[in-house]
Amino acid sequence: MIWVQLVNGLMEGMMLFLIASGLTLIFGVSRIVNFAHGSLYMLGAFLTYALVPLIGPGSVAGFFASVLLAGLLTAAIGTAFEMLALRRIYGSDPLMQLIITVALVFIIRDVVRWIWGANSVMVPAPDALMGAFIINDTYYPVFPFVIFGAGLVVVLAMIGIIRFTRAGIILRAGTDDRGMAALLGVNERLIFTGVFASGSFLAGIAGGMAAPYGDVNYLLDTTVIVTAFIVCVIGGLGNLYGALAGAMLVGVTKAMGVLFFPRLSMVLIFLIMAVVLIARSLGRQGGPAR
Amino acid sequence: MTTDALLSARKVRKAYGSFVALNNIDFDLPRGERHALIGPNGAGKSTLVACIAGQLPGVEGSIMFKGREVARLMPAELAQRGIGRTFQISRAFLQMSVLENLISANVIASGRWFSLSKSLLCEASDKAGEMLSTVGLTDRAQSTVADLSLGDRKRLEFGMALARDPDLLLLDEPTAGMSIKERHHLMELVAQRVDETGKTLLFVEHDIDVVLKIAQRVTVMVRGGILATGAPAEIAANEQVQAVYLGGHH
Amino acid sequence: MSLSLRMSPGRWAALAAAVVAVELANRIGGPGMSLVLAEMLILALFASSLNLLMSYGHMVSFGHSAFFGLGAYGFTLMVTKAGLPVEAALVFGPITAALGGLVFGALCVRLTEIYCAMLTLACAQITFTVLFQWYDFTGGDTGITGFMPARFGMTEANFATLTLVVLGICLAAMARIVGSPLGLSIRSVGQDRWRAEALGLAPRRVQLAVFVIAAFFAGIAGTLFAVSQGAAFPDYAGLGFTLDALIMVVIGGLLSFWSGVIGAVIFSQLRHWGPLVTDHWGLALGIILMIIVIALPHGLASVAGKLSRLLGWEGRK
Amino acid sequence: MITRILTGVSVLALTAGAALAADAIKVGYVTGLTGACAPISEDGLNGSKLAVEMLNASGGVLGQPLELVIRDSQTKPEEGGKQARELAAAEGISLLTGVCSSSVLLAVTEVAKEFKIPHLAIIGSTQKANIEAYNPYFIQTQANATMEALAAAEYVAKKSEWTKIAPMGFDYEWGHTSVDAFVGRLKELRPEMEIADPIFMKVGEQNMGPYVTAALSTNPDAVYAAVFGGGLVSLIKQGQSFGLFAKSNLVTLLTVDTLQSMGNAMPKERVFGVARAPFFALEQTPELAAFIEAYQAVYNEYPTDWAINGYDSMMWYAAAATAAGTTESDAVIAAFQTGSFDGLKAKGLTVRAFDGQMNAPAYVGEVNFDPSFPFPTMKNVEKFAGEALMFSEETIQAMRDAAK
Repeated sequence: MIWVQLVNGLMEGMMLFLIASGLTLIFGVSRIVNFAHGSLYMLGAFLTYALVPLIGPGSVAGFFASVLLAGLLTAAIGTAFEMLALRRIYGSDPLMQLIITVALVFIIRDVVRWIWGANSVMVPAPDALMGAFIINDTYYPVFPFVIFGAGLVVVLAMIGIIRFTRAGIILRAGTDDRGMAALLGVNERLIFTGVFASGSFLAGIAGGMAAPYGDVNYLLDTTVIVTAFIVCVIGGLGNLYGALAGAMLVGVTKAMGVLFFPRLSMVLIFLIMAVVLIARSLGRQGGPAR
Repeated sequence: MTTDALLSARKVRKAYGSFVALNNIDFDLPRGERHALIGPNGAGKSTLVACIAGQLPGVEGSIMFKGREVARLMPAELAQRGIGRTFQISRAFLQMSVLENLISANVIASGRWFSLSKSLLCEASDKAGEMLSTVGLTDRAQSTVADLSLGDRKRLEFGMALARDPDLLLLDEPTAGMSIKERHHLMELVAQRVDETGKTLLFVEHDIDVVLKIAQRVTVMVRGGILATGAPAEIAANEQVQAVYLGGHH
Repeated sequence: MSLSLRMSPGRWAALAAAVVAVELANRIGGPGMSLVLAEMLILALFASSLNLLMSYGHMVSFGHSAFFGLGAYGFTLMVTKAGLPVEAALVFGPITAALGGLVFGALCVRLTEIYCAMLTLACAQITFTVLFQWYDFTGGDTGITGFMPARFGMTEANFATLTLVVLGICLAAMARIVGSPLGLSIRSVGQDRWRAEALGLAPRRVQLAVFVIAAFFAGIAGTLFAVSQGAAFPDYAGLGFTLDALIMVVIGGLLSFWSGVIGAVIFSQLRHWGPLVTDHWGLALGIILMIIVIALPHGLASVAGKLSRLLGWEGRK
Repeated sequence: MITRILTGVSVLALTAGAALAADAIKVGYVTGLTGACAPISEDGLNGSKLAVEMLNASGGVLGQPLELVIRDSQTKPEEGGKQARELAAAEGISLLTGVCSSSVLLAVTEVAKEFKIPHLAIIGSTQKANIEAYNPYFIQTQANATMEALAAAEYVAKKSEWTKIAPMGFDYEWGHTSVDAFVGRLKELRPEMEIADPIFMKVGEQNMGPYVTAALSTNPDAVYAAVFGGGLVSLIKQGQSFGLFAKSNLVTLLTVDTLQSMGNAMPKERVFGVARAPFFALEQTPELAAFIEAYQAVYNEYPTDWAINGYDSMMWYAAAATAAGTTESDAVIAAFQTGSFDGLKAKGLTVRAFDGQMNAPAYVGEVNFDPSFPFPTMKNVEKFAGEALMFSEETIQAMRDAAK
C-alpha cells in the first residue's frame, strides 16, 4: 500500500508542479505575484470541459487536443490581461500589480459561474485513461501516470526555456536583479508578455489535465492558488527546479501524512513552508557592498 | 599590531564565490588620522569599507577596533561602538524631508528608538537643526531627499553619519557627483570637523587633489590588495602607483 | 497627504465634517444603515492597522487576518472557556493578537519582502487551520455562538457610535505613535534598513515592534467584530479578510496615514451596495478595482490629497 | 443557466407583481448564492420561489402576499449573520430561512434569537442548532445531519453480509458529527461489526487517492463517507480507479443534485446513498406530480431535495401562519409546535418543541440507472421515520449540559 500511496504522492506532486511552474516562472521573470493563477487553472479546466465534446469525446487524442487548445485559449486570455491591464502598471508599486491580479480573480470566478453555473461539471475522460493496472489485486490507477508523463514533458520544456531563451537567461540571471533584462538589452515588455502567456498556458493545461480526475467547479481557483504559492515558496520563488522539488515534497508528504498522522494533514504543508522559510532566514544576508 | 591603532585589520579576506574582492589585507589606522583609500574601480575600496562597517557576511581574518575584535559584528553594533559611515551610492530615507532624516538619525543615535516621548523628539530636532547648518542644508530643510542634488545628498548623509559623533568616520566617495568647488568645500568641512573633535577619518576618493589636500596618509589598493601606504607626497612620487593608478583610473 | 501627519486647520475641519456625516447617517439612516456603518468602521480600524505595517514599516502581510481572528477568539474563548464576564474578556482580544504578532513577527522579520509576506501567509493559514480543526476548543468551523448578546444588546445606532469612538481613539493612538521617535525609527527601517542599521538601529527589533503594534490594533478590530456579531468563526482568520484589508489599503493609497480609512469606506460601501444592484457583483468589483488601480496608481488618497491641496487645506509637505 | 434564473425571476415577478400592492409578509431569505453552497442554495431558492408564486396566486397568506427578500451569504458566517441582521433590523421580515452550511446556520440562528423571528432551516442541518445553540425560534424542517448518519447506520446494519466498515469524512463539524453518530449507532446495532479508525480529509480536497487507498487498506465491505458536493464527486470518480467499487461498497450522501452532476460517471452499482427528499422515491401524490411539472416548466430540470425542502418549508410557514391567524412570531412558533404538516417530503409531520426538530424522514437507497430519467436515481429506497432517528430529549439535555 505504501507504494500506491507513493504513486498518489508523486502524482499529486507532479500536479502541483504543473500548477506552480507557471506561477514561479512569471514571478521569476516579471516579479509579479499572480493571485489569478488559480483562476487561470480553473478556466483551463472549464474550457477543457467545453472542448472535449466538440473534439472527439472518448478518444485519448481528442482529450489531449482539447487540453492543449484549452491551454492556448487560457494563454490568450492571460496575454490579453497582461497587455490591457497589467502592462500599464509595471512602473508602479508591486502591490498594485497584486491587486490587479486579485481583480482578475473576481472577474474570472464570476464569468465562469455565469457561463457554466455553480454545479460541479464532469469532464468526460477516455476510459483508457481512467482505468487501472491491477497487480496482485492492488489497483494502480492509470491517470496518475498520465499526469506524470505530462509533467515530465513540461519539465523538459522548462529546461529548454531556461537553457535557450532570453527569459531563461533572466531567470538564471538571479532573482533580485530587476535591471538585468535592461542590461541584456532585450525588450523587457515583450519578454514579460511572453512569460505571462506561457505561465497562463501552463495554468490552463494543468487545469485541463486535472479536470477529468477531480471535480471541476467555480471555486477551484482559491483551492489551488494557496497550495501553488506554498510550493513555489518551498522551492524558492522563481526557481523552477525548486518548484519541482517542492511540489514532490508536498505531494509525497501529504500522501504519507494520511497514513501516519492524518490529523495533521491540513497544517502539515504550511509547517513545511514555515520551516523552509525560517531555515532560509538563518543565514545572515549581506548589506549593499557600495 | 600597533597599540595606538584605532583600527587594525589582519589577513582580511572576502570572496564572492571564485572572485576574491579582498585578499589578505593588513591595514592599520592610528587615532586622529585622516586617511584616504585610493585605487582604480573594482580595487576593493568599497568592499574594505563595507567589511569594516560589518555589512558583509563571510569575512575572513581579524578586524580590531579600539582593541576589540569586531570582524563578525552586525553593522548596528559597530555603529554603536563608534563607526559611522556614508555609502558610495548615497542612502537616506527617501520619503522623509531633509530635516526628518536628521531627526531620525539623532533619535537612533539617542539609543531610544522605541520612545514615545515628545521631549526626545524636541532634543533630536534641535540637534538636527544644528547639523543642518553644519552641513549647510538649512535652506533645504523641508525638501524631500528625492528632490536633492547629488551633492546635497552627500552632505545630508555626512550629517547623518555625524549623529552618533563616531570615533571612526568612513566616507565612501563622499564627493562623487560634486563640482570641484563643492568637493573641496565639503572635504574641508569634514577635515575641520574631524580635527576639532579629534576623531579619525577614512575616506575613499578619486579626486587626487582632494586626497593630497585632506589626507595625512594614503593607501593605494589594486585588485583586492594593498599596493602602497604612505604620506601623500611619497604616494604621489611612487612610480608603481602612478602606473597602476593613472593607468587604471579615467 | 503624507506619512508625517500634519493636521492643518482645514484637515481638522474635513475630519470633523466626516465624523459628523457618519454619525448623522447613523442616526437618520435606520438600523440597517447603522449595521453597515459599524462594519465599515471596524474594517477601517483593521485596514489602518495593516496600513501601519505596510505604509510605515514597508512590510507586506498576506496574513493580517490572523490577528483579526486571534483578537476575536482571544476575547470569545476567555468568555466561554475561562468564564470571564464579557466586559473583562474584551481586553484579552487585543492582547492575544499582540502575542500572536510577537510570535509570527519574530519569525517573519527574519525574511525580506516577498518571503516575509509569504511567511505571514503561512502563519495565518496555520492559525486558520487550528481554529477550524481544533473542534473541542474553538468549536471548529461552526465557531462559537450564543456566548453574549450581539453588541451587548446595544441598539444598532449606539453600537455604531461606539465603534466610531473606538476607531477615533485607536487612530489617535496610531497618530501619536507615528509622530513619535518610535514612528520615525519605524519609517527609517521601512525606507532604508541599511542606512538605519549603519546609524546603529537593529532593523529586526523595530520591524517586530511594528508587527506587534499592528497586530494589537487588528486584535481590537477583531474583538469589536466578534462583539458586533455575537459570534466568532474561523473565517475571521481566513484569506478573505486579509485580501479585503490589502485591497482597502492599496486602493486607499499607500504612504498615507489615512489609506486604511479611505480604502475601507470606499470598499465596504461598494461591497455592500454592489450586490443589491447587480447579479454579477464579482465581475463589477473586478472591473472597478482594475479601473481604480490603472487610473490612480497612487490610490484614492492621492485624489483626496490633490483635492485638499486645491482647497488650500494643506501647505507643501 | 442564465435563462433559467431569468425565467425563474420573471415568473415570480408576473405572479407576485399584482400581489405586492398589498403590504406583503416579508420573508428574509439568506442563502449561499455564491461560495461553497451555491449549487444547492439555488435549488432551495427555486423551490421556495415556486411556493411563493403558488401561494400568492391563490391570494397569499392571511390575505397578504408573501415576498422573498433575498440576500447572498456568500456561504460565510459573518456575511450571512450580517445580512440576516440587516433584514431583521431594517426590512421588517417575519421569517428567516434559506440558510445553507452549518456555520452560517448558527450565525443566523443567533440573529433569529436576537430579533425573535422564526427561523426555518431547509438546507443547513448541523445538530448544534438543535442542541447547544438551540433557541425556541429555530425549526429544523428536515432530518438533520445526525439523523441522516443514523439512517445510514440503520441501513448498513441490515446488510448482514457486511462485517467490516471503514468510515471517512470531511475534517470539520459536519464530517465529525456524522461519522461519530454513524459509528455509535452501528456499534449498538451490530456489536460484532469491525469498524476501522475514521479517516478525515481536508474540506475541498481535490486528490482523494491517498484517502481511498488508506480506507481500502483495511479491506472493508463498505466505506461510509460523510462527504458531499465536489469532494464526493472526486471521491467517486477517483475511487473507481482505485477499485473502490470492485472491492467494496460506498455509503454516502446522494441527493438529487449529486446524482445529476455525476451523470454517467456514476458507477453502475455498489453505491448507496442517504437523501432528504429524492422526488423519485417519495410517495407519488398528485401534489408532488403537480410540483414536479411546475418546477420543470419554470427551471426545466427535475427538482432536487433542496428544491423540495425550499417548497415544503414555505408551504408550512403559510400553514402555520394561517393556523395562528397572525404572523406574530411566538404565535407562529406555537402553531408550528402544535400543528401537523403535510408536505411533498412526507405527510403528518410534527415539530418537537424541545429542540425544534421536525420528525422528517431520511431516505436510503441503492444507485440505479432508470432509463426514464436523464441521470442515475436510486432503487430499493427505504424510508426511515424521523422519530426513530431523533435523539431522546434526555440525551439532548445531557449533551446541552455537557456543552455548558
